[in-house]
Amino acid sequence: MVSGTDLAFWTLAAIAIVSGWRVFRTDSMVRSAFLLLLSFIAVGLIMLLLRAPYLGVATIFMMGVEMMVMALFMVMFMMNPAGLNPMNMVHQERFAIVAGVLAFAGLAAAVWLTDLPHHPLVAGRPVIRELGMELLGRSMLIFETAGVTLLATMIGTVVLSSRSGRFGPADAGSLPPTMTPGGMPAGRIPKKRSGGHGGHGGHAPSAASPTAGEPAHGHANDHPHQPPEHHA
Amino acid sequence: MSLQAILLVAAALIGLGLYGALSQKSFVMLLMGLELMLNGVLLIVVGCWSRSTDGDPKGQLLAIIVMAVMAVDMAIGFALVTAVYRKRQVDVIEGLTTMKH
Amino acid sequence: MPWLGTLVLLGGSVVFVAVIDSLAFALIAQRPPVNLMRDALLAPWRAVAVSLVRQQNRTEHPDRLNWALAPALYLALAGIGLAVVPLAPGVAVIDAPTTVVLWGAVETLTVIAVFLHGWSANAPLPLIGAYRYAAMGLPIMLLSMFVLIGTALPAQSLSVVDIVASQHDVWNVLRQPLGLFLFLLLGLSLSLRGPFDYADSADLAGGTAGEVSGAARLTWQLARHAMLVAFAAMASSAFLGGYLGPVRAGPWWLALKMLVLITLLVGAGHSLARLPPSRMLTVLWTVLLPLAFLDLAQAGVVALW
Amino acid sequence: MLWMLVLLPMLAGAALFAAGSERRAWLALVAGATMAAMVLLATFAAAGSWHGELLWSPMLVLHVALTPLSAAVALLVPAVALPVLAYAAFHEERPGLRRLLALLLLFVGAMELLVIAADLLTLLIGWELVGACSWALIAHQWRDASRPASGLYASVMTRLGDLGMFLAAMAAFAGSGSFAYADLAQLHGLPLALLTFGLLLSAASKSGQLPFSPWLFRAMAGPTSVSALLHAATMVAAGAYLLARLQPELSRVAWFAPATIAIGLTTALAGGVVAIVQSHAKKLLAASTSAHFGLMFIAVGAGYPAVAVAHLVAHACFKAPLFLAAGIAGQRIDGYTLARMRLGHALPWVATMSGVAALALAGVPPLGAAWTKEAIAAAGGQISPWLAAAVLLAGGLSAVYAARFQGLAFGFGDPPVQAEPPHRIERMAIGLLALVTLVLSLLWLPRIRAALGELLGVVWPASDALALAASLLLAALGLATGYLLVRRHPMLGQAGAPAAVADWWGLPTLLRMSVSMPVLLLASAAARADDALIDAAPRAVAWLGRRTATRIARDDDAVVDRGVRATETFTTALAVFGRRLGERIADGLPEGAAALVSLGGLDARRLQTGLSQHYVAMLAIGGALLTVILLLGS
Amino acid sequence: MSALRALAAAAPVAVFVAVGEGTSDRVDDLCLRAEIERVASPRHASVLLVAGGVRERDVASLRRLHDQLPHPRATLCWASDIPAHFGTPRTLPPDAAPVPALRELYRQLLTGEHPSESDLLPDEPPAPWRGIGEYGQGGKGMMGGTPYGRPMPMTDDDLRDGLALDAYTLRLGPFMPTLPAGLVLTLTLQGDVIQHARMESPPLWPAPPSSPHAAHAAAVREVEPLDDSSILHKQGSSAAASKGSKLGDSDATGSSAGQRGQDDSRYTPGIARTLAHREHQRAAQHLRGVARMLAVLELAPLAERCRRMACAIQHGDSVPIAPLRRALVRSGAFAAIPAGLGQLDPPMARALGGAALRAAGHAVDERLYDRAYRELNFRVLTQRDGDVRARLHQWLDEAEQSMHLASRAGDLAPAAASHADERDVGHDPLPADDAANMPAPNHDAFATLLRGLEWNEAMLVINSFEVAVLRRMYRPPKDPPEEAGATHHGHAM
Repeated sequence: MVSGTDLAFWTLAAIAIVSGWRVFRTDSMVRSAFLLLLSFIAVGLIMLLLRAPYLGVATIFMMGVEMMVMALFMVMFMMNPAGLNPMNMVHQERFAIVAGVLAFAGLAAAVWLTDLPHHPLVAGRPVIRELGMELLGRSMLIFETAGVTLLATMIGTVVLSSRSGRFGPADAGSLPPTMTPGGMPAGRIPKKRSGGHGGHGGHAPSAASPTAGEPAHGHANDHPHQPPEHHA
Repeated sequence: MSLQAILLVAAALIGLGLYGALSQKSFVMLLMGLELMLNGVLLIVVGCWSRSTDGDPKGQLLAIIVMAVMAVDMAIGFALVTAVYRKRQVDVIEGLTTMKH
Repeated sequence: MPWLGTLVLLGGSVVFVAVIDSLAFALIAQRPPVNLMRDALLAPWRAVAVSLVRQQNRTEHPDRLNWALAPALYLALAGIGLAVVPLAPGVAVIDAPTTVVLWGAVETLTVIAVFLHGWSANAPLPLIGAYRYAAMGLPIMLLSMFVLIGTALPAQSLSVVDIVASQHDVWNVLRQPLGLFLFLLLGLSLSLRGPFDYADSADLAGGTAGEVSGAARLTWQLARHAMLVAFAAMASSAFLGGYLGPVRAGPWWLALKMLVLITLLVGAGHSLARLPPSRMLTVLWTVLLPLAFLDLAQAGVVALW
Repeated sequence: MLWMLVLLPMLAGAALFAAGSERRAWLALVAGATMAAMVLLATFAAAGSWHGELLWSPMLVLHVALTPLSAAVALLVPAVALPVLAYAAFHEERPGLRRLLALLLLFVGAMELLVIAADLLTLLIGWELVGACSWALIAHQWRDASRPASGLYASVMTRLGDLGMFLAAMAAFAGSGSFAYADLAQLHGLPLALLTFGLLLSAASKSGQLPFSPWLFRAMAGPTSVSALLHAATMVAAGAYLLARLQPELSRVAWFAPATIAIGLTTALAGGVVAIVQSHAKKLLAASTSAHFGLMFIAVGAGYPAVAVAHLVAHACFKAPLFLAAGIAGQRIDGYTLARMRLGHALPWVATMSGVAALALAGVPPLGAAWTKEAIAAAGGQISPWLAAAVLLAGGLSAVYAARFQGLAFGFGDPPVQAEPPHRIERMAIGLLALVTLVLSLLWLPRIRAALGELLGVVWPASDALALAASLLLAALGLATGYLLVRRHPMLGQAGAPAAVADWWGLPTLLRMSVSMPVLLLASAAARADDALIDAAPRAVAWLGRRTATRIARDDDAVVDRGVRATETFTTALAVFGRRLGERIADGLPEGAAALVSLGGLDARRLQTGLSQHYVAMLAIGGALLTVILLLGS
Repeated sequence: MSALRALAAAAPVAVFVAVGEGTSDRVDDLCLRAEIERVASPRHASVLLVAGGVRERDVASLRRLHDQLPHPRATLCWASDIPAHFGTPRTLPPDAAPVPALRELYRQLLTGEHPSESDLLPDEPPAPWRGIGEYGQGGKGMMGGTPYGRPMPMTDDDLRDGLALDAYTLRLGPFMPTLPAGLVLTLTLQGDVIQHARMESPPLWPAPPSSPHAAHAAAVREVEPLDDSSILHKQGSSAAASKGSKLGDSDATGSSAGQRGQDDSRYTPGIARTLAHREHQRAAQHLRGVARMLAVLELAPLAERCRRMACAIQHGDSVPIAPLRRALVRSGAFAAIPAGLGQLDPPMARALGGAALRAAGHAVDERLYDRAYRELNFRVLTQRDGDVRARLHQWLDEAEQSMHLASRAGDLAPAAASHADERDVGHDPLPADDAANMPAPNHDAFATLLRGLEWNEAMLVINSFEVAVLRRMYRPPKDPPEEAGATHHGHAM
């Protein structure tokens, strides 16, 4: 007899999987971000069904913030964030499908073959109190280490993404990608970047590939000129 | 809602995540793929915790650790995307072709 | 029973918010007091009528699904926020053991709802409103969560029902005075009011709601008011003892406290200036968050003592 | 503690040999002190009747104990050894003196072990040690080739006897399960017989009885002090002492007494005659020793071991100085031919001492030796009067050769022979021994005899006047004939029939002819047979191998040459083939491999597209492969 | 008419005002009325009020603005001739009272008597969306430019962080309520940070030129009949206290005529350019500036109160400024404005002149050379650091000083209305585009001021200048701006 929770579980599972699939199929990046959030919310609710109230809501809570930041990053970096300008953002499609299916089949087989234990959590157990005692009791070290790791990550992200690096600005000599290899940087004349080139002065927008910005003999601070004979 | 069903759903999520990670061109979508896989892992952890260890708090701790991993993974992923973007102004995987000796 | 009670509370409060909103605007603007009260009382219904009459416009290539989802999500979140609040000892629509975290989730998803509302219109000014609110929403949400954790300490539980129950002899506002002030800032931000209204601000010509008209705009305004009601309920439960009261505890005490808080917030909303975003972010991260830590520490000490 | 009696001299000998300096006084002092200590120790042992045992293994336990008889002999050995060792330190030549004295001390220790042994195994150990010491001491001047030969001859003859001892020990163990003398009483029947036969055989060989007596003559090749100590006083006495010690047990065998008496009597008489005609001083004394031990055998056979021990003591006391004197004399005329000695004038002190000893040898009362001879006669009389008469006859014979020795060695020769007097210590040694011989004359006093008898726990045989008178008569008669011989036939025994008799009635040649010759012939025949038969096979094989080798060599040349030629043609063909195809292959392989590798390299490089999605794909594939492997592996 | 529509009809009319030449002040006063409600975005409006003459180059924007109103919508052209092919809006002569017309139009709109106006422009993008790439993407150059009419963001280095993200060029139209009426800007934004700003066309004068020697009484008259007495209606009681007259709360049209008549004697605009009148005008002008700043600071009620005071002052009432200043301080407006925002360096201040100059610490004021003022021992008020906050303080101080001067000046008529002084009062008699012959500042003050600011801060800076100062910042483009219709399809606002 299909019980209420089973029904809820299967609907949430369907939501999670479909939204997970749609994440990679939609054009609009913001939509894909929030579809992933929907998938996470579905998983969170499943966790609630599994009697892990704190984890479920915490997942939704955390994933909400994370997907918000994800959406912002999407808009920042993606060429076509709203998907209005349909473009193909997929490569090695078939291989990926095969890999995904194989992974699923493998895991499913593993799940199917092993006889999994079945003694579900008894309802009345004070799960959150135990978690609290565990986090700040016996596994305090693990919890604190995770905290410190997150601190390290924060510092790492700031260092990684900040412009001023120890060896000069991070974007020294960076040029917009060229449409054709060796072609002119797309859309704009690369003006002398503020933190960019040292003493060599603005380089003429010769039809030079970003890596061969300077004439052959000139020193280039981070764009060594490939010798011509280097054939691919 | 047997553990087998839960794990199957999680397997599907992981498969989808892998498909996403492998097929998408842009770095951020790659991160999304990884995030979906970790979502599957999180479901596995909580599923197994709920269905087999009848409430051992260490299971929940592991789930929290997985969530921490997701956070760290995303943070470092975005930092790297920004760093790459600063350097190469490219956010598509094809843009980076220097990762070879 | 809790369903019905919560719905009635929500409906009544939303109307009260609308009335107080226009009344406060008129008073602060020192309008000639001619039929001020009548206008204020009728203003909400008239605005509803005007919105319903007006056609729902369309911009070019909007994200239609999210555009419709945003106000609905905002209203739903307000509903959930209110449902978490207990009307009487143990009587609450959602009585899960982790309703404080659920309230945190509501705050987070509110930020997403407002962003979606701004993003979906596919117009520059709403987009700027969405960006600014996303930047503001996260730190303020952090701020409120620290303060809420402070209230959870004496209750030794993450359930709002327990938090209210723990305030039987002393209200949390006495345990951590700073907590209520910091939490109220969240109220302004959640309901897009006054000094924290970075989404629908006037300098962006209506911000995220600038490109919305008709029923969508109505639900958006309704959701804003509902969220203020939910926040007031949560604030009064967390800090002012919810349904607890001197003579006999009951939902009326909760309603009274909510109305006071609503009045306070609407008044502040109309009479406090808004800092430019970068300056406000600095204030948030470097002043208010440390204050929140201090408040949490103080709550911890009190709880331990 | 009784073991100290054995260990003290041995340790002293070892210490002397290892660290002793060459100075004679020092060697004499050490040896003397050791002997004095042993005498003291022996007296205490006798007084306290000490005993000791050594657990060699759970089965084999060495027992030592002292009975009154063995105490007496145990006391006698160091007593006699003291002067002889002192004499040796000053008389023998310097090279090898430390070795000589060390071996003598070792010998005294071994002799003590033999004497105090209370079971056959310890006895056997002492017996063997003594034999070894005698072989080493006889061959002391090993640079002169004949000495080692004599030593070997002596040791082989005594070893034959020793086999009997082994037989006895095995019989005893087989019979009673242990070697102890006390247990021998449990033997009866065949083991007892074997035991008796073994003991009798070994005693006879050790004491120089017939037919083993010629080894004593070969033993005279050793230095004088060795001859004095070993081959007169102690070692040779071992046989008689053994029979005396075990006489109660052995006498249970019927044929033991007559056999012993027979051996003893024949040796006594034959030895006496040999001594009379012997011209070599030391060989004369050796023959006399055999004779007197024959008398002791008669006493044991007659059932009076105490009398045998008493005569043993007396004999040791007068025979040792005679040997010492002979030594001095021999050193003076640089040879032992009696006829050339006549040193009466040159060595007056030695002559007198030797005279006293000779008188004792002759058995002239009131010397103790006479009493012991009389006691033997009395003992023999217990068996049969004829035996007593034979004993007395033997005593007479000894008188004869005693006089002949004294007369020739220390008579007054016409041309006075000049010789420097012996060293003071040598004179003292001979004097001490002569003094002891004189002290022994106390035996004639009945009270002393009774006390001694009661001390030893024995009953002396009643001696009747008639026997006493007969012996006196015979002794006087002997002395006279001896004097006459000296006077008339001083060269007696150096040529003709007496020479042959002098050499134990030709017994050595007999033995040589009957035993050694056949053995040698047998050995050479066996050797020849061996060469002829056994070696034939390997020689044949060797021959065969040589033949085949030569044929192979011949064929080999043909085959090898052809083979070489064939390989030569083959290699040229191969080279040609190699040049054509091989080159191609030889070069082709490496170049091909190189080409493959470079191709692989190129492919590998192509694999590195720099595009991270390809890398992610490879990661996925790797992960899948890993899981597959894990699955297959499980 | 259904109950719903009846209820909707009773609501104040949601009006979006397209402010034309010289009508900004009167529109502000108009919107103080309770019957109408000025909305921030055309989407929230039912009626489009076109007040005053619309410049030729703004007509295209007006058309786009018109199409943005949701149905049922109507347009009312007040004191302006109907722009080219603008459909058949209802018109109103300049002297007719707009409010009753607006209510009537709105009622008819709801009852269906007046049909909802249809779109003026075809509802499809200027060029088909289909790109030439195989996936329908991309025009010629994928990046930048305006492929098929849509402004495609181009990557450019961000000012603050150097991250080359999309720089989005935005054209803010003449009718943006936040900006002074008529000001058209082209902003290049990264997020909400302004990378580059350019003033396409200068803001319109907020009021008709009233300088005595240039425009004669006719011109002034042309403004006078405006029924601004109704504006008094909205004035708060405190403002009225000073005047003593109890504003009736009867219907606007009836009583306004009476009231106006009442204070005619004291304030006879145009006939005697009395010092009091000119000071009142100056104070009102400053208060309207303060009101616009408060609107940006999200203090809408205080802004409305400020506008009401300005309207009262302009009509001769002497309203105390101090309570307003106290309210501002209590609301944290001064604290909210970051110090050093929009700071003018001395050369730029001198070039711009006006209150901005004085806020920068230079005591330069024409009134010093006016004998009358000297008699009233007039002192020039200055601030120190010349930023937005200083200018706000300057406005308040000068308004208070003007009220003080006006109250003490009695009917003393200024001997010589010096030419320069009027200029800074804002009623610049010169024709709209005479800025060209002013000593143009040596470099583009507007761009340097706004470069790198966030949107909110930029709005504060723009609104911290009087219209005259903004007009001096305007530097006509060297090559004629390509006004061709559909190219710069920037946002209609």
